[in-house]
Amino acid sequence: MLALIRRKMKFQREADPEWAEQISKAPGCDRVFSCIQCGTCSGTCPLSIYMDFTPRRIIALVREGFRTDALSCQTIWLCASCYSCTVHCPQNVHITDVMYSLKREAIKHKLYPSRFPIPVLAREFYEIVRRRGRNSEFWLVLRMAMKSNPLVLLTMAKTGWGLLRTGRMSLKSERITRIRELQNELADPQEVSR
Amino acid sequence: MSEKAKVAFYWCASCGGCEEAVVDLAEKILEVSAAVEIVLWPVALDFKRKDIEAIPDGGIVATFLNGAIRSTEQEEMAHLLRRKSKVMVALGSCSQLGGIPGLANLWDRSAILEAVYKGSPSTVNPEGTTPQTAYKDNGRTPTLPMLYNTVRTLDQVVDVDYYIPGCAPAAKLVLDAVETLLSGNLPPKGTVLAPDRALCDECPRRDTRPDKLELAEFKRPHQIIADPEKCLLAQGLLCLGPATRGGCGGLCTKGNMPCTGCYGPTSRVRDYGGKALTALASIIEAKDDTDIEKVLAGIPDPVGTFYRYSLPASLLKRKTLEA
Amino acid sequence: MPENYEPKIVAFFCNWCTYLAADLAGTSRMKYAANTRVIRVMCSGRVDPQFVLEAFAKGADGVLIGGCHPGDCHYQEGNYKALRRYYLLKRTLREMGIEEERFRLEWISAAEGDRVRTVVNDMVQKLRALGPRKMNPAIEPELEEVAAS
Amino acid sequence: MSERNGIVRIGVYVCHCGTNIAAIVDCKAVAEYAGGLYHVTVSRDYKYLCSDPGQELIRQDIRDHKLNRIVVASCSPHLHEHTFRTAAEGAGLNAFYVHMVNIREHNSWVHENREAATKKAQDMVRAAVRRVVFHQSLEKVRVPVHPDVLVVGGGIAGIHAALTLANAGKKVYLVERQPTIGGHMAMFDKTFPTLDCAACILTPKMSSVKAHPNITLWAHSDVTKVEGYVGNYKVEVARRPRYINEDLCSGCLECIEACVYKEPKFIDEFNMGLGKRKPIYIPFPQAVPQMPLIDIDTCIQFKSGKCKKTCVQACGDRHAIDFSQKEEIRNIEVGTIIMATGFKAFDARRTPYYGYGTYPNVYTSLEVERLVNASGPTAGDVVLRDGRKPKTVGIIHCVGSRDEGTNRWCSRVCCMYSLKLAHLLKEHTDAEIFNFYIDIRTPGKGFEEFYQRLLSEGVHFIRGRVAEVTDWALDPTEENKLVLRVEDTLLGTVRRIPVDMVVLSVGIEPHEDAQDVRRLFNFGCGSEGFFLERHPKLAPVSTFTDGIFVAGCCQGPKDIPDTVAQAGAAAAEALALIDTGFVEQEPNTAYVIEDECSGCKTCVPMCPYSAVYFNADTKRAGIHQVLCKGCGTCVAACPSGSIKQHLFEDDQIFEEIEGVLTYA
Amino acid sequence: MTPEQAAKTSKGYLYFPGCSLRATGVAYEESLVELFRLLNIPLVELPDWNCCGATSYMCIDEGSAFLLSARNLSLAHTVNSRDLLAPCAACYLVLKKTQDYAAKHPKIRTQVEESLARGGLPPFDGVKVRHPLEMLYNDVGRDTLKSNVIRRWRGGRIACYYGCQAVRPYDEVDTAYNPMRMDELLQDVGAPTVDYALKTKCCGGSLTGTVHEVGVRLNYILLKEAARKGAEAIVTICPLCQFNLDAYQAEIRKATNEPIDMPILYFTQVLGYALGGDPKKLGLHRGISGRDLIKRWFPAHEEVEAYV
Repeated sequence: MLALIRRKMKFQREADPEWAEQISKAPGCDRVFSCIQCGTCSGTCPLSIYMDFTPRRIIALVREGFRTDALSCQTIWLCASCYSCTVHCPQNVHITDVMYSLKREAIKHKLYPSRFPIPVLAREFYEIVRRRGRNSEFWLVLRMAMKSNPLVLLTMAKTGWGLLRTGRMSLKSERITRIRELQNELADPQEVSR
Repeated sequence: MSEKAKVAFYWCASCGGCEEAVVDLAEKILEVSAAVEIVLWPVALDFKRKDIEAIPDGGIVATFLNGAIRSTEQEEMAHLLRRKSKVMVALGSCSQLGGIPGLANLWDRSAILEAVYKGSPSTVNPEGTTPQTAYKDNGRTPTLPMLYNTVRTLDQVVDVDYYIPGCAPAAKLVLDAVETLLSGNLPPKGTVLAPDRALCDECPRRDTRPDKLELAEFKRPHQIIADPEKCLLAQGLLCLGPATRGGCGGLCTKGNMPCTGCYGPTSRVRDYGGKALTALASIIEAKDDTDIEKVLAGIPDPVGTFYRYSLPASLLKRKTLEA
Repeated sequence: MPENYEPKIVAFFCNWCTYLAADLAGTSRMKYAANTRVIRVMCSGRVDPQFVLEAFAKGADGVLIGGCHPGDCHYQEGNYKALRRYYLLKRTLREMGIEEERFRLEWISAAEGDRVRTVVNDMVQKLRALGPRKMNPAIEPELEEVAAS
Repeated sequence: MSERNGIVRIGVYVCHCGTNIAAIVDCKAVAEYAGGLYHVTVSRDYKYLCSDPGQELIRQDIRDHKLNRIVVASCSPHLHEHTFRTAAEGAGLNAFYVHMVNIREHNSWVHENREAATKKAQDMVRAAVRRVVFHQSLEKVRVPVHPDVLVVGGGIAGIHAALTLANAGKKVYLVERQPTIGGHMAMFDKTFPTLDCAACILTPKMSSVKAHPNITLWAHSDVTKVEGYVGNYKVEVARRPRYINEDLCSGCLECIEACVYKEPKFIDEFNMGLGKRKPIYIPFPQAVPQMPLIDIDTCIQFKSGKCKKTCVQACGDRHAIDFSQKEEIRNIEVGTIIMATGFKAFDARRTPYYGYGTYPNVYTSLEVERLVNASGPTAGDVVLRDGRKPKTVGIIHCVGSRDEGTNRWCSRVCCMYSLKLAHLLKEHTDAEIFNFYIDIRTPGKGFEEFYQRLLSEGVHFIRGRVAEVTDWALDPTEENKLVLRVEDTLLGTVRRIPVDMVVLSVGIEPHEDAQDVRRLFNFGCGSEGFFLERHPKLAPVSTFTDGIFVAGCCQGPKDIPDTVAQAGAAAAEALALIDTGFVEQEPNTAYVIEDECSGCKTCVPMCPYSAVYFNADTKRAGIHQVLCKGCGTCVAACPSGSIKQHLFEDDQIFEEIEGVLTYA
Repeated sequence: MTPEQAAKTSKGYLYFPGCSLRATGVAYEESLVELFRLLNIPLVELPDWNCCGATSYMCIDEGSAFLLSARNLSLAHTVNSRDLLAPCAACYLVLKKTQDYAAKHPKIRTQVEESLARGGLPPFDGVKVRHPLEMLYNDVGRDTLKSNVIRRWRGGRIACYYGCQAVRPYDEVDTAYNPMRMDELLQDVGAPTVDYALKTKCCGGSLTGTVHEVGVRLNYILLKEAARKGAEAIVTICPLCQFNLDAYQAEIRKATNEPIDMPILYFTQVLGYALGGDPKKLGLHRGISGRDLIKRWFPAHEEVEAYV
């Protein structure tokens, strides 16, 4: 029976107010504490209906410092950063930016749901651009698929064909000329100084 | 002779104009010299410092000292004469307020020597010689007084009893002063021996100033030919009469030139420039920032305008420089 | 500059707008730097340039004048008079070697308690960056070497 | 210096204000420091100086130690200067030997570092000690108060204030911008929470305004100029032409019947454009004054000059209709003014995502008030713009409130009137009604009970701010509907709710011209544009301009009971002034030292009140003491320092400057 | 064209293609270049531009995200002070956001500038980031476009789809709530546009590639509502929007068996064609869905006739 019944209770010991403070310091996140929980963000979000926590609840979790829930949820990865919440929010909470800072945290601490393709995509993208200075949609999708779930390639084949036929899929991946400088710029200062 | 009251005239940093004021007494000078014994008057008579030192302290009834203090020698003489005199009178703008030489307080000694002995286009000085306070020349060491960084008024150096304002003071003021002093019934210490009302009170043009005068722009004397009757300020000229102590009878305004403020402030004012400034700024018409700035552009040199005669006596006394 | 340099600001606040704004900042418990010393005048138009000069002469690091917004003066136009004097005085001070940042005129209405906070903090921060006032040189310059023949 | 004013004996008093000051400022240290200052005879710190024992302490010291100057370091002079001056007077010391140092609002409440705060307090006290040395004994100036009162705005606030004053026997001028008094309340159907009909309680008051012998009612008029000061205001009122002679018109309204337009044809402002009117019209049946007016933009006579003028014929030998009527200027003198200019309903077009102006079936609450009103354009029959009767209605709260994008404040009344409208709409249409709220705020007598009543009536309450109103349909159930997308924050899921009618509960905001108006009257305004009260708690209806009071929504959003209460309070404040008969003015006037003045006239243009004049005989400037308001601009302008100002003498201020700067 | 408009356009523009316009969005680049040729406005590609970082970089580390786009701004700064055109909504937003945040947070600015310095690049302010829609609307102007139209519109009704990042959060391209500029431009060339409530709803961006079903569902709704409002085609201003709406229609048909087959065009294609551009040069052959309709609306060998 216990398999069906789950015990739900938030203990204050799980809360981490410092973390909430820290998030609110990230660029664009300064107003999380002004949220009045009106739900406009969720209402206007095209993806809230697929999220495990609505954006409003994410803000609530952040404010109360429930770090693990906020970082391990799918919500932040479903955010397509369309900024609808940000422009509609009556309290000027830049929800999109909050989502971004949560994504960064989740990646940093490897807290994102396993085999969830979006973070994988992000990191592959990061890698490709880091190496070539430009992105190649073809290789990106390929690598992402390989790392998350190769089966999707099958469903994608059709689309791929359509693109190929109309000359919209370029297999060659471009690279910028001053890539060395770029990598040097991207490297974090400490490393450089060393 | 000896029972005659001893009087001294001396000059420090000044142009000598004040001496002229004394000479301007014309035949009256004779009355004066009849009444007093002049013990020192460099511009006219040959006395030496030692003659003064010979006089017992307080032996001089009154010293009329013109010019500001900006060198060691001037400071020594000021102290010496103070010691010897019952009454010390600061004669003229320079000794009262610092005067034109006081504008040197916008720079310091080195900057001034640089400009005068090297910078100025008319100077030919290939060796770049500048005055030395002392110079060794086979055994002898002739010395020169040292120029100070800052020009001071007389009362910033020694205790002053009375002031006669003006650049130069009107002869009448000097005469009145001498007579008052000789008469014996002395006004309270620190009195400026001139009327305590602003110049407008004596200016024939006053009544032509509109009751509610507001200016759209300032003009400078070379820009217009001023109406000889009308209030100069009303014509847009920077006339400082409203802020300046009267006593000259409006010499400049009679000559169709605006007052530049040589008689300094009235007794109620601590900083002549501040008041001269407010007298003009308050009656500007413009309302928004850019317009105001535009009007004020008509005053190209505020310090030179408002502190022409009184920089050392002003609250700030001089321009601050990098420490 | 001394480690714990605290600029001292003499502030002339008009009775009807800026002084009240400062009161409001108080009642709303806004926190700001303790460097101002407020002198209440009925109107910014009462601020005689001599007051500002005196403040600087006596060693103030900055002078702040607070008045009602243009058009809002309790006495209709006093703040415009203040504005006109301000610009001329500012230029005069500059020529006397006193930096622009040290002399400031701000319009702060009775409702803008928060503005008092931001203005004061901003000015204090700017003055800290600027450091203490420049000094007057000693009257007697240090004597140079006696030149040799 | 001090010799000039005899032997100076100063008492310094530092107030703890409980912990308000003492928590940050070391009051003891300040008092001890002050004790060491020149001229200071007594120096104490005390818990509450404004308390009776506190004041008595000062009085006692004045007697025992022959103190002739008092420095009180406590709160803002705006709060307690009067208190301590009176205390000093109680001990026979002239009130103006007292000076206050603000170490609460300007110090303990805004600083955190105890050391810095204490230092600041010491500096300020030192400055005050040096200042009071130069204080002198002064007499307060008394000016008489004109008994007549001007009330600006004829809404419920203005009406109530006017009647209260008139009943007290005072002559009142009531000036209203609209052609009728009644304001917003006249547009309402019922009033919450009692649901008694607005007209039934308002219109009697309106007609008694008209009937009252002490009230001069000027509707369709504007205040165009205000001069003078408390007790003696000179006001100019412009009466816009109605083209009806009010002395001749009997209010029979036959002219309207007779108008060449047989049917009403033009936008009816009073009914929010939901109804129509003729060029000659009366805003609504119970309008006061009960008299038509002509709208020159639509009247043929005015447009072409070629009209049969059937209205004139109908008026017959009354000849009340006068096409040549011009604006009239009236000048009045009053002693006090009550501002009751009301509010502006938020313009729903500023929230485009709710589709007002795009979708015809989106209404504002004010429109719905007219729609459900028995005397409204549809006689109380709720039909949509497309002729349907709504089966489902969505009421969106907080439109133009609690929103950084529009207005930040809570408009206070929307929750309650939304409940009211929900009830009325249900009553009229039996539709299914959804309320969308962020928070339900029902703080008022009988309010929460009303909320309960609505809940029991089966009205839906969904906690969530609607994100958008659109007409796009996912499936047939949503076709031809307005769909509200909203998170039901209590369920934690997003919902799509199709409705026939959307009601936007628009908030309360200041009139567009609020700033111009208060400039005209010369008093303060909050940053959001509501008129600023002197003190949020202790002087809620006074302004910073003596003799001008505020009532109703022009001061901030409030409901009818609060408005009426405030109007009564404003009236009482005015009465208090009138019955005292005079006001005592701060003797901070400027004065000319005649024989120091050179007559340069710099001061003359400084004065906005023409108090400063040039005496052509003596050739000296002079200042009318009654006209002078004590701004001191002329003092700062006088180039020869010949103008001085009581309480703000140059010497006093110089001492203050040196005081705060010279470290001791 | 007003004098100031003329002055602006004659200078020409810097052009930041972004990665998509070199792949799935190639038709966007083609049509943009062609359109500018027809208007003879110089268009210079930003030399050695790099990826803007899109949404992904911001998920990993904001420092490098800002740096990445800052590099492009910095490059643009070195070229000259001409405005920088970013047709891709994502690029446009990221570039603007970088400027905005650098202005708002000095910390970010200094950090980025230091990094740039390591690559020998100057600071990156002073460059104005523009989107073609807003640039055509403001700098070229409706009248100029109208006067250059030489082909009559022979297509059906159109739904203008603005997507998200071009109009949000920086509402410079158009207002965030109800943008109309694309509608106005298309109406100017004779294309009737429908009132489309979803014109700024999100297409799901990369979701079609990651959480496929969700992404496709979003696009299904967009297509369906457009059809419901009587539109026969959707016109976009963003390569990703165009791709998402275009690429999955077959799949949607299969899943919903609704007869959806709609041309998804770039506004630059429609404008370009109206101004006499060659369909091939405008990349009109690259559409996946609604190909027949495209052929009918934009006949290749249609002899150019005066538009009356």
